[in-house]
Amino acid sequence: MKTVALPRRLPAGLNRMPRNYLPVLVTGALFIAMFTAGGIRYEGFATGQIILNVFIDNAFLLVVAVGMTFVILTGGIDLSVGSVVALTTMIAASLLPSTPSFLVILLVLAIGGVLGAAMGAIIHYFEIQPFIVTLAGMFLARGLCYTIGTDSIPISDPTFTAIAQTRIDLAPELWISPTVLIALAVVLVATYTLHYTRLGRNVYAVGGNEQSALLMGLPVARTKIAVYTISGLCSALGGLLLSFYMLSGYGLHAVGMELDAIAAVVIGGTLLTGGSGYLLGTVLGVLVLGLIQTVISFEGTLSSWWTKIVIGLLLLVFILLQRLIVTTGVSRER
Amino acid sequence: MAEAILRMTGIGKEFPGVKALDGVDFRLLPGEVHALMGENGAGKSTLIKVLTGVYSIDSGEIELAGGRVAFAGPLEAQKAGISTVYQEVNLCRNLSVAENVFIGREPRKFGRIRWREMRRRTAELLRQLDLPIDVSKPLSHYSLAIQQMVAIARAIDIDARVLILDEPTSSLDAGEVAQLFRVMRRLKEQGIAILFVSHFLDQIYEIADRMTILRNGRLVGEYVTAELPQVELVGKMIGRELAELERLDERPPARTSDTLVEATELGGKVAPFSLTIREGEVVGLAGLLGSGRTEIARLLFGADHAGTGTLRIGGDQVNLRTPRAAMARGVAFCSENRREEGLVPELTVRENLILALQARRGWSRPVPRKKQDELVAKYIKALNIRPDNPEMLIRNLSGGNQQKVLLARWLILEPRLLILDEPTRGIDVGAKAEIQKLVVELSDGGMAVLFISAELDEVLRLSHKVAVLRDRRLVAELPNDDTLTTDVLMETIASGGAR
Amino acid sequence: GSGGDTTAEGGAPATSGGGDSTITMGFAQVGAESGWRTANTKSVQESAKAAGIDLKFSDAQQKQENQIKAIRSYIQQKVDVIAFSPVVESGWDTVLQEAKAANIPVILTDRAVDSPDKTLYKTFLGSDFVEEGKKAGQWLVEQYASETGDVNIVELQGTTGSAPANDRKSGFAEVIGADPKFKVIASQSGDFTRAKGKEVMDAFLKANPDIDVLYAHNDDMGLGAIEAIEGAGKVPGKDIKIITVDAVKDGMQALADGKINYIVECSPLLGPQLMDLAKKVLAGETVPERVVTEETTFTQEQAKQALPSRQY
Amino acid sequence: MKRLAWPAGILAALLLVNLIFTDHFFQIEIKEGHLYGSLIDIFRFGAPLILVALGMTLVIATKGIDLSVGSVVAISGAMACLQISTLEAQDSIGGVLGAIGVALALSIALGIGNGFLVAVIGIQPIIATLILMVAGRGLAQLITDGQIITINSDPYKLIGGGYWLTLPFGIIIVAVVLALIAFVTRRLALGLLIESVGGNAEASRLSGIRSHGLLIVVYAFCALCAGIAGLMISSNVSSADGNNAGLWIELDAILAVVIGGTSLAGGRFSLGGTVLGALIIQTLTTTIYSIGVPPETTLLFKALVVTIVCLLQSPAFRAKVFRSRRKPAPPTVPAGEKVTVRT
Ligand SMILES: Nc1ncnc2c1ncn2[C@@H]1O[C@H](COP(=O)(O)OP(=O)(O)OP(=O)(O)O)[C@@H](O)[C@H]1O
Ligand SMILES: Nc1ncnc2c1ncn2[C@@H]1O[C@H](COP(=O)(O)OP(=O)(O)OP(=O)(O)O)[C@@H](O)[C@H]1O
Ligand SMILES: [Mg+2]
Ligand SMILES: [Mg+2]
Repeated sequence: MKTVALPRRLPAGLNRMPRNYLPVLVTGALFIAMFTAGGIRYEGFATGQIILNVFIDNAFLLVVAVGMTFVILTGGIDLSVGSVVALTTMIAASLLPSTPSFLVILLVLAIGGVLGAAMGAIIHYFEIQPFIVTLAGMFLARGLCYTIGTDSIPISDPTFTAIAQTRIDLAPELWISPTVLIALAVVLVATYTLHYTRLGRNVYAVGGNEQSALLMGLPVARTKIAVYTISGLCSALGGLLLSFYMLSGYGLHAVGMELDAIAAVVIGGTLLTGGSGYLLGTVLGVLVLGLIQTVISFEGTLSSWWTKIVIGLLLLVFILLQRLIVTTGVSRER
Repeated sequence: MAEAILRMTGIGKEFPGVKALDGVDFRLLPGEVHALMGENGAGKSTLIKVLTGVYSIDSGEIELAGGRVAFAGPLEAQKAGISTVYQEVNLCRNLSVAENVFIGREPRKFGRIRWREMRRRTAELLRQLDLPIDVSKPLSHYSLAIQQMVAIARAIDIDARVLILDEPTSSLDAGEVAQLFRVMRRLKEQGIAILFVSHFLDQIYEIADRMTILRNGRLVGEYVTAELPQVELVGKMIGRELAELERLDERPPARTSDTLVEATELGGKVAPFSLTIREGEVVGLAGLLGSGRTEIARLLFGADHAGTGTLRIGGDQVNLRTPRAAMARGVAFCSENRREEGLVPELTVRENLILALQARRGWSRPVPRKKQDELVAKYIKALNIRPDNPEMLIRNLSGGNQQKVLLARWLILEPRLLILDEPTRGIDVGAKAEIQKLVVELSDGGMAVLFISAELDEVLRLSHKVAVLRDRRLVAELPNDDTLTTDVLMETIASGGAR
Repeated sequence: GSGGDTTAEGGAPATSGGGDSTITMGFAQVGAESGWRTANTKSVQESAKAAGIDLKFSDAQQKQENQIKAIRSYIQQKVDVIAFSPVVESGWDTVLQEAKAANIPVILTDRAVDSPDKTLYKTFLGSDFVEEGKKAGQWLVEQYASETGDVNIVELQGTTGSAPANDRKSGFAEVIGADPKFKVIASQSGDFTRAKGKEVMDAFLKANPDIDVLYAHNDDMGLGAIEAIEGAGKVPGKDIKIITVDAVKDGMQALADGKINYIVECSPLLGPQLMDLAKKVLAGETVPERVVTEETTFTQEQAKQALPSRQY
Repeated sequence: MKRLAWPAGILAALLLVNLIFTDHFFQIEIKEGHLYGSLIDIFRFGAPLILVALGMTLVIATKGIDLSVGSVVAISGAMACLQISTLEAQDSIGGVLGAIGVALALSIALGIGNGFLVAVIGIQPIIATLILMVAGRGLAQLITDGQIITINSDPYKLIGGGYWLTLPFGIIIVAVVLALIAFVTRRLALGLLIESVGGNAEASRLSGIRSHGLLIVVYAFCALCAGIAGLMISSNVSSADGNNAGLWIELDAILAVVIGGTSLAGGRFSLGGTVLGALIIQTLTTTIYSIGVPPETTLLFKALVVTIVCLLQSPAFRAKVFRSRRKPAPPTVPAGEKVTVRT
């Protein structure tokens, strides 16, 4: 005789954990699997430094993706991030020779925040689709870059150079850059914000159903403007990290980074429709993208086009597996 | 009489093409339960939304506790002490139950949300409403009725002077309603003013002290409940007498026609059950919240996959993988959850109405426009859908009228088995009688109907037999003979079929 | 190793890829944004094979950050020598210092970096974009030496902000700026592509009735513009004189056909020279700080002769 | 059609700007036996964008998005040119038709792949199509071997660069495709089904709509449009450029769709609006070239125009900014009664 498993009332924590975190767990597991596979295939791959390098090389993307996560959780999207990153490097590089570095840092962060807030306000008050508003923001920021200059400007400010070239040794043969610490701090603060503050919960509510959130008396306007401001701030901070990484400002920096950030967020299991997802997923998403790149450069024999094809294929395999495991996992749980 | 806490005077509100409110006066006294009455589309919800700042008013003024107010939105209204449950369940289904109750006013310490405290308090609150569910699960996990209870829990927990409940009981069963009323009485004693909307007249007479009646966006009058007999109330609401209800009250004779649907040990999210439905037979499903009625319906329609058992429709064994497959077998299903599973909000009334018909014909054989217009006109008239403009976006219709459109969507298919899950939810007395009459006519014409309703009266009135569910298990199948009364049904539900 | 006879000696790095004696070179290419770049990649790959060098190749898809990542991963993989074509001049110090710390010599190709610390790389092999712009300008000045009226020039720039676009523009402007009769009446970005070149030229033709000269930052845009000019009922090479840069095969063909008047060569065939330099560097030999690729210019006559032997 | 009034007005305004700043902008003459002029150029160069945007409209109406169109443009052009370049006689019509067939078949196959990932596997559209966006560029370059394939085929040239009855042939293709889509979606019932799936997928499923099949068809159709656009773009310059053909066209297409009044949230779509949107974008581009906006400020200019366009189109903006002028006077307000308006 067949029986039906009735949903029993498990202790709250136990019951809640697996279903909600499943996509994130699966993503994490697949990441580890990919790393292991790389280690078997390539000599010198399975070292801790490889993972650390992924962090070092993607610290700026991580920060930008954190901001993007906030936006996507409300059901919006921010296409301007890449350009704002570029604008930040450009402003920093052009001001640094004559301005103290801490002022420059404050200034670019302010610019990023204000740009974000402005876009958020337009999106909310004039009810224009985020895609378009932030696309205009993308044109604007990129355009401002070129107005400042079309050449790449080197940064030789001592503070910036010092941050750029400091190595923090964790163990012999294992090191990270200060930017990684900054990025991780951002992740921690953002996670706390999302899960332990009203703003964070409002973000999920607005993403779940904006109309309902409004009727429930939540500050929808403030929340929406806040997430775009956060995204702008994160982009500016990401831009600073990129200036540390590159020690230059350039209008063509970070072209298409918005897509990388969106991809990272979505690979991490966050729904573009909003209301569902975790920052941990975003971190994993960034790591996955970074690891794919590492694999490609270890492979080392791919022509330019095969590089693209293989990136696409790896992404496809990853997403298919993720999707497959998550759906079967969920249906088994029911 | 005490000074009114809320006073609305000369309220006017016009939507493009519709005058939803026209010079309406309304006042609410502290410590009273005040019913707002009217047909579908009379303007009840609009009046509430205008009050809480969801819509701006075109004319008139609103005073709260003597001071003039014009809220810019629900947030402000809430801050001023008005707590509201809107008609459609307006909660965030992606958040947990606890969060839905507390979001925006979470218990905090140094700005940090105290999750444990929040869950504890939610569980406590829901226990008062006799709803011992896991509060950490996402709301989407629960049936619509439970969601409705959660919305109520949220509203009554907010510290408010005015509590507004727009059709909170539309999918609740008697037990839940009793719980709600208990809480409402307690709040009333504390001097809170309660505005209550419901199409269940019994409930109104049970709880309301006074009532205001609207018709077509105009004020009909303000009455003390005890002084206004039911018949008169109905007359004032719909502007004519209502005789149909009584006619239906005779018991339908049992059907002996051919078996149309035969489920054997069919199981999925419900325990395996066996059920037969004959042609022209109305089978009622009775049970409490979350007892699994909806899930049985979904299994028969192929909306969920059956894990076990067999299903025969019209003699053939079928394996329904999609709703489309069920439709091909002549099964139609009108869902209880009209917002998530019914409406396509951006489409017009006409398009929503012909959607299933068009889907069945496929993309390449459009329903001719003339045919569409005929069908739409016919059902707008038959179900008294208002406003009678087929080109209006369905999301701009009042809740009850939306429900009628969805019902019509399935009726035009002329299915062999029509599954109605809470079809009269949010529908006014007049239209409810129309729909009940329709069900009887259809079944007389040979259509089988699976009828789900939280209102046991209604189930009894229409069904040839009643299947009773408890805890997602079919526990009894009772012929609707003279011995079957709502009390017997209640008892069967409570005892789990040990009759 | 197979076929590799160059053993690391002298100033060679202490580490060696895989521990055998084959030279491993990490090459971080900009991308494959044009036929020119593909030819460049091919040249590097083929000559690496010919020289018995184990080439690790990565494609940065036009992004500097990707190139930095690739270089960092080469350091991690402990290659013997790193070569790369910088996307832009600035911003390489950090990663080059890491390479230096890991004792891996670096060779720049195609384009320099602007780091003040010249010890970060061994040598730079490549063309000079400013010089190319100047050559184009000089030819123009000579052609119109006897002209007294205004010479109306339109310019099709490369991708906004890209180094070749910036430099070819400024080199050209510098030379023609000496004589006020040369007027650049319109200048737009054609993104280095034929399609854009055609589109922009079409607009130019309508907005400016008398154009004497077209200067395109690469052959492809010039080829697109030729179609637009023909579509407007004018004769390219006659009614409008055309100067381009690169000298890819299609361009040379058009030059030989008389549709283009002058091409400044920018050779992508850096591979053999690069391998040579790599071996020398690893063998501890001193190499010049700057190796300029041998590049020429082509007139229509020269093109007819050179065409049969063009490789790319 | 009232809905199209705003995009149409904006297009008119843009054209007006040209009238003021550029001589001969509205001049159309016959040259070399065909129409010649800036307005014709807008159609000629706008044709691929219109096509891609039309396909994108349907995808967006289903609540999806297709980022891969640019890559499909490149692949299709590359495939066709590769086939033609191997022909003995590049002018043979049969050979060219064969090449076109192969290219379009490949495009459709890729679109079906997208649709499969979205509909059957259930991957979010943006990520499902991002895969092809990345890999597809590689594929295009693989086909061309990273080179630019130059061909010399008059029949092929006709598609994107030729004229028929003095009209640019591309426009005729667009007109045919537009008529086809309009017929299938508005005369037949496909449009309703698409709007329904985009408006409420679950309700549509429960109404018996085969949404999987529908989604696959829509993505395949979008890819087909992109494929045709790819043929046009490569034919226009008689060469295939795997890396640059159709670069960023997805953004322009999405922009066109949204300017045309179709919401990215799915549901209602407007084909006419999309065509207007694409024309606005192309006019903007042409304007930038003609009035001589320097390349460094091009993007600023674009940002400005896009912002103005979107603001003007937004009813909320109009209501808030022009409120004083257009405040509806409610007929029922007795004189002297105060009116509160929500701000
Ligand atoms: N946003 C809107 N746009 C246009 N018309 C609207 C809108 N909202 C409501 N209406 C119209 O206003 C009228 C009153 O609707 P309302 O929702 O207040 O009715 P109701 O009394 O609550 O009915 P029900 O009992 O069905 O809930 C209806 O005719 C409805 O069609
Ligand atoms: N008390 C409960 N505890 C846990 N889960 C519940 C409870 N009640 C309902 N559910 C869940 O709600 C879902 C909906 O049940 P279903 O809709 O079939 O019930 P129903 O009889 O139609 O009741 P309703 O009147 O609420 O619509 C089921 O998936 C079930 O898991
Ligand atoms: Mg209502
Ligand atoms: Mg139910």
